[in-house]
Amino acid sequence: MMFYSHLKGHIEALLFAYGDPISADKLAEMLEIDRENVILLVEELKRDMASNQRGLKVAEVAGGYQLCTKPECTATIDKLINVQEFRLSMAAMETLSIIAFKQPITRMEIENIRGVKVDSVVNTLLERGLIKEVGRKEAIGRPILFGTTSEFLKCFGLKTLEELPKLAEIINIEEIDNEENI
Amino acid sequence: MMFYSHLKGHIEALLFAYGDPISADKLAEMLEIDRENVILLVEELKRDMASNQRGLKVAEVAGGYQLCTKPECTATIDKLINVQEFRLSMAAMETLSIIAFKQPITRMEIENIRGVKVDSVVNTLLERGLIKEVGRKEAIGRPILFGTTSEFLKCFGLKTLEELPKLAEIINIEEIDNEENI
Amino acid sequence: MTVYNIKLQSFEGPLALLMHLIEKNQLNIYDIPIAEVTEQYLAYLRAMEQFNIDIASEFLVMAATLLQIKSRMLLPKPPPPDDVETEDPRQELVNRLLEYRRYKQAAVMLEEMFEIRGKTFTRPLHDFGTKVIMPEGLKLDELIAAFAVVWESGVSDFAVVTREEISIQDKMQDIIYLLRKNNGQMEFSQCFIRSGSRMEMVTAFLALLELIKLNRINISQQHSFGPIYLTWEESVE
Repeated sequence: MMFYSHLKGHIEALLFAYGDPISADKLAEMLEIDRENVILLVEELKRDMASNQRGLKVAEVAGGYQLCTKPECTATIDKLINVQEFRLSMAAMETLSIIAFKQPITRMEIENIRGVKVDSVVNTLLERGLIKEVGRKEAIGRPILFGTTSEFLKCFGLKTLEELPKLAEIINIEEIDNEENI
Repeated sequence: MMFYSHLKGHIEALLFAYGDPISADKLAEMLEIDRENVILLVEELKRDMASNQRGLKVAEVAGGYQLCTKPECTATIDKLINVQEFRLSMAAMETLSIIAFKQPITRMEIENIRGVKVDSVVNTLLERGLIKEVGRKEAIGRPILFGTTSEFLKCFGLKTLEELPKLAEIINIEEIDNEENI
Repeated sequence: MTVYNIKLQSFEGPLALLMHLIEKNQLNIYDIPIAEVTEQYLAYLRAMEQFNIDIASEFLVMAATLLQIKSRMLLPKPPPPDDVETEDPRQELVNRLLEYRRYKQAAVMLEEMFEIRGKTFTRPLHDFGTKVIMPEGLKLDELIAAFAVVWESGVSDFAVVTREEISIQDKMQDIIYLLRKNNGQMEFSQCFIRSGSRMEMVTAFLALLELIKLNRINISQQHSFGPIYLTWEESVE
């Protein structure tokens, strides 16, 4: 491994220059080494960055690695950058959670769960690029099916969509708790 | 100095998030420490980054500090540039051949020979630098005359345009061929 | 049970309001005291009315549902037939509330993740652009050959050209032939690309319409702007 250690710097430089997440495969291709070695190098890089004398870290989001600042530096950075508050209303967050956990899903199906019209909320989510059309349902009127985007993964710090079922379990556990309470 | 060492990480994060150069004074203000200490911290940061296991460095530009990639990583970063091979379609090759053998020629004249609109093909050839405007025809509307470029010569391994066979020769060869076939 | 302490906060929908009432009164969601909840729910709607707030139809539908459940609960129950469990009139509502609550909880969890992620800064995506590599080592022969092709066809332009070279019938057969060759399915655009002449395109289009009319082919598209596929309807043959 140590043989490749100088490539850590190259990974750091690549992630810095690109900005968006880069997958392990893509890094492997660019560095002309095996994917396994990329993963090991990134692990080393993460360890190096764990020191409190470093302000950056490598996050795993949207199927790739992304360089970002550590949360403990947020307050300092806030002094520098006028952060545009990107807030989602509770209605938008609820709708997004339904889409995330039940995708692909139609507008009507979302409305059945939430008990209200969701047109404007869905449009907001589409505009923000958090959801997208993923197809048409084989049903009368061939309604649009919605799913989440990689922007969604980035915004919520998720590696892949596969992480969602694990989160769903957490919620189900609560339900079981309630039933036991009876 | 060591008392402030954790602020190195904050400087790193600030430079990362901001992108543009930040002056020592501005950093001092944000970190609420003396300018002298900022300068010492940045010196330390630079020393940390000197290792060949790091891909970034702090450059002093435009009266401030800026985070940037190291020159030794440039070749790797260049791989982020999308490389696309330009293939000549049959339509493009035909149009190019007309321009090559009949230059200077107008778009209309090319269309008369090919029997179809050639706008998009001509635009592609212009974009790729295989042809260029070489003047205007003394005719109604003063239409643009096209000719081949030195890029064209390079692609076909020609030294000069003189190496192109004369139009008459080609047509004659063809005609002789045809006659032989009959 | 007082009506007076209902604060007139706005609720996204009837389910949100019901959840609020259940949580506020610490009711068991699996055993909702329906009379009590209905009363509070209606009180809320009345308060909205007093403040001239438009009540969305969904709220009224839910009010009707609650009243219906309430009346069914009041009806004397016939003795349950052996082994058959009578369904609780509240069951469907409870299921809806449970599902709604699940996504409410998911939303809270997502919001936390969103906040944590929001505390980190990233750099904007840098577009490194595209570099086009020009072909090298092209052969002069290819250029001459290409020229010969157009020159020849150009010459023939002045020859007598017969109109209506392709009949619709021919094109229909052509499409069927292509479909068979492609195992019964091909992309819409493929049935045009033979000579590419305008005449051929028009004929091909008419031939297609004819084939669709005869139920010989089926047209399908997976998503908007996606490729259109033609499928051979073997059964009709």
